[in-house]
Amino acid sequence: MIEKAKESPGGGPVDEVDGELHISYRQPYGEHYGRFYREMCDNKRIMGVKCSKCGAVLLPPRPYCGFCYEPADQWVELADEGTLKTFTTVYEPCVGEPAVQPYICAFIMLDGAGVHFPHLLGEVDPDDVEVGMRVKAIWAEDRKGTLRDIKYFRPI
Amino acid sequence: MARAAAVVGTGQTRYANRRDDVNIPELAREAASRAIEDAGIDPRDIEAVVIGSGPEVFEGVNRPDLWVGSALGQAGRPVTRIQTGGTSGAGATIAAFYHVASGLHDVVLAVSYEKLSDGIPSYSFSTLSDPFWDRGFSSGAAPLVGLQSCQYLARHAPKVREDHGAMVAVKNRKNAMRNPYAQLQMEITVDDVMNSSPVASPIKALDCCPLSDGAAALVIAEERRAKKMASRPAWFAGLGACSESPYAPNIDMAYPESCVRAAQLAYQMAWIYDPVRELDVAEIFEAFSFQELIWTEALGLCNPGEGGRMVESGVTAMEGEFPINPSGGVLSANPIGASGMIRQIEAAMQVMGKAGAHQLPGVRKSLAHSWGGVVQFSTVTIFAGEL
Amino acid sequence: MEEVAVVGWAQTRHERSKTGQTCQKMLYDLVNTALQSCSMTIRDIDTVIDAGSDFLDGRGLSNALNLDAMGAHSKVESKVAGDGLEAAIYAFMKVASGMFSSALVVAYGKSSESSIRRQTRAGAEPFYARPLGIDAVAAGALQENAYLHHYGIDTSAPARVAVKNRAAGTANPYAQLRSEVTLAEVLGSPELVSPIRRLEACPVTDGACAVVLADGPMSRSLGVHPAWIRGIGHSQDAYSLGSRELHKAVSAKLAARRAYDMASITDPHSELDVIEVSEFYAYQELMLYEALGLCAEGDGALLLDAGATAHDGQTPVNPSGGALCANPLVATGLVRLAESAAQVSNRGGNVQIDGARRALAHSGGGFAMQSAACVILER
Amino acid sequence: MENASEEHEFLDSEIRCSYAWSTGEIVGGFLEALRDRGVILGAECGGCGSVFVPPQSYCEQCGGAMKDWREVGPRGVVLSWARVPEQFEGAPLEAPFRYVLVRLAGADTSMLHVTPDDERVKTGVTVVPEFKERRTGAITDIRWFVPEEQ
Repeated sequence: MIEKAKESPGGGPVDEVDGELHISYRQPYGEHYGRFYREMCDNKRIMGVKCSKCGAVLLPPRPYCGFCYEPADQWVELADEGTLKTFTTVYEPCVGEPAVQPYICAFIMLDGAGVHFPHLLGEVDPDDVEVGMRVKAIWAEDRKGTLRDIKYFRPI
Repeated sequence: MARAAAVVGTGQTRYANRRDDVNIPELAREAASRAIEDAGIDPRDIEAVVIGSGPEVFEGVNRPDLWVGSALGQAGRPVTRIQTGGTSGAGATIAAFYHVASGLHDVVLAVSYEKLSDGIPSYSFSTLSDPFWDRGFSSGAAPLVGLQSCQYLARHAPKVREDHGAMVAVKNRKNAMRNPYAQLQMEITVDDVMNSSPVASPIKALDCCPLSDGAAALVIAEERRAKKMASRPAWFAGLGACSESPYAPNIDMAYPESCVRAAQLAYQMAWIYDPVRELDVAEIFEAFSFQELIWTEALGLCNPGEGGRMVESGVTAMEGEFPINPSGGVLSANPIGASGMIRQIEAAMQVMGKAGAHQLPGVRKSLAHSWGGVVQFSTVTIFAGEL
Repeated sequence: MEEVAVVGWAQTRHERSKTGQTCQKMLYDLVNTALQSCSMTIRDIDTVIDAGSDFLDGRGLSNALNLDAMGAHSKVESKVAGDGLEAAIYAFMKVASGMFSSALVVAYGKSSESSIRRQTRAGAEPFYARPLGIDAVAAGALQENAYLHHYGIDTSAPARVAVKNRAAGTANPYAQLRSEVTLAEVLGSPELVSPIRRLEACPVTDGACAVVLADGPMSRSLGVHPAWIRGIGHSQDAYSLGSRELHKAVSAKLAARRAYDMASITDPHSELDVIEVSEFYAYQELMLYEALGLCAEGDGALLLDAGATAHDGQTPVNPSGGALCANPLVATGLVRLAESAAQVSNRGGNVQIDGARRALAHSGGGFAMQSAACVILER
Repeated sequence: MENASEEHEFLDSEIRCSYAWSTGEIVGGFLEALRDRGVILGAECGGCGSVFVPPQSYCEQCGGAMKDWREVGPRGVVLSWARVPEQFEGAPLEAPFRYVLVRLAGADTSMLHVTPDDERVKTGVTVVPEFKERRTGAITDIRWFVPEEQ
């Protein structure tokens, strides 16, 4: 290591350089996300796709089966209620956090689906949440075509 | 068939919440220089370099390999970068192995690093999720692993309990006291963990890994050179890697297929039938304490639901029959893109007899594991002291 | 070392913007086409190596969301964060090791979704380069001036590369730009960063490429002409523009030399039948002629003007039209490999070079060709 | 679909993050000298003896470590240049301006910087730096290089 550059009074070392990175994106929904969110927004319906071969019902919907790579070309409507499979009560602030802390994130197996649906739980005390409980979607009045068109799921 | 290859030298940096004394390439260079020195070779003996580091958004530099590669004293050499999130470091080692196993190169350097403090990790994590799907829901590593841990506990209750996670934290933090590189070295109790502040249930503050700046590197050589360079090289005996669904809600996180499959592939290659008997030690990527239990099961080191018993009975303690994470694991330092390689280095050092104060006696075979992404990437590496 | 061949491939039709199509759909269709091209199914694939860029993807961990679209679910998969040709080199190593019989290589880039110049600016290190706003075009312009000045080459020489490649691109059904341009049009096109003019720069492109590799026994069993991989080379030059010999494509020269050594090629100009290079800017093709050993240093423009690299020349370069006709970033180098494989297996269609038996594919990366990879294929 | 809206064609998202990059001793020392003393420092490689300006702690060619500071310049020769005709976000100057690679007196490498859009800025011309009044410890503490008045 070499000798430090001569310091002058008042300066202090330049031990970091600050900066910001900003890149914007504009990405297409494509057919599947497009239809999924239109159904959420317009009809309060949660739609999955079904694999033509193994029969798995997939969320998010995509044009192929994530498991067996065959086309998934059949749309199926799923119930807006299901079984709570796992949850976590989050106390730390997160970027893009969905609610004030603590909030409850959950994976829900909607009736008729083959994979979990990620969302929030509401109207329930964290201490009363149990894996296996039945939950139902509470839809937002003002829907824009995002996952937030469902405010949260609450216990039935 | 593939040429034999072995780890002949390893290097790690000091891990710290912020390494403000070095910039990103210097951090990687620090580890690389130590690995080259440990291998006792001239830097010009290196024929190719593989770099592993996590998402570009962590440090805010696109194609960082082009910058970092320049610091390694390898001008003109091939440099390849692997980026698979938490498995980046382990993935870089595996790629370096194929450089040698293919016959294309004889001596290869693998370097991994992360300088998380240069950026804002919580923000960076949020960008891992699909903006069309769950970005903004469960953003962050702790909530993701909270969901994973809850799923696991719910499946195996009452055999596995919340305090089993705490026992892992106690064990690994204690092990770290013997590891000079560890960032967190602390003697804590199960009560300390259980009473620490909640983060994302069932995860509490002391169940979490720290955020780290750090780098790791290793040198891999083909058989003839390896035997010259090291008195006891760590031979690659088994390798497994597997990827699965892009979406966490599509994965059985309590028993992930990618981990099960990666382990099967590695055991097959290493001719291992009964891993817990045939292996002597494992270094597992437990970013959060409950994960050590989950991975122990998915790696086939015990039956599903037996993870709690493994730690409670002391089997996985430093003095136990099957020590896990004698280095202190990821709970003691987590420079993400390097952590998978650090597990490999620790496992290799055990086989080479170079683990210092946390060396276990008579290690013949060791296992290193890593996971990445939203639990859809897994790697397993098995080292052996003899070919 | 096991024998390894390129046996199947597919590329998308490259476009300015694949509006309305997600990466997932694009990749699913692409991989299926690549598999069909060699009569394989996804179950025949032992390992998947993909290439991607986080910043291009707009996601913290690029490719992760496309794993199942690429057929990587439950497979041994890894990602190379560089050009797809580097991913192909990694895939080659895996098959050459004898541990995998087949490998699928996938690379994609949808540049339309964000600002490419911001992307490349993010590749500048944060202390000395980024505060100055340098990007790939500006770095290229500095290199072009260094090159032209060092050898006393006329600034219209790169424009003649653009004329050649754009003419070639008219025959390539996958190319984004399929119209000829005249020398006057190129010279009259606006300056991006001078001396680089708009028509001397690659376009902004959405597209992808997939390639299937297989070992000897499998390659021979598929009923296709395998394109055997005979040489591999890969190199990275210093990062700082100011500590490089900027007038030379040093990394390409080293990469090519390694590939030639492995393929036992001593006179590339006579031994290679066709070359596909990743010339992001027209001047780079001239520098690459020299680095690849087709002519002496500084003689790139002479080689071009002699017609040696034209479609009917001794060593045609970029019969596909090259990156100047389509630049699906990340996939650009892998497209070169697919085009080369098509040439040596006589599946080049409209752009086929008669009797091509041996080809070289090149990829470049970083500012001013800091890194390079070369792969040599043989019938 | 009935009532299907025509929206949901594109999703706008972004990656936006701030950074505090550690400089390390050599980069930090260089920037500090720019800020505090208005001088440009190079570093001499202990391996090959090359003087790097601006310096890193490592030699990009031979891999050696730097062993000594060297004050270089302020005059330098332009090795290459490129003219930027149009403004862009994050540009260091109002366009048009020029990028230059300048080899400062006493240096073995050249330094990337900017100059005004001056016809005289060509390969081979001698330039000198102009420093900003208020300096913050950044490469842009040098406002630009300008052709040396004869």
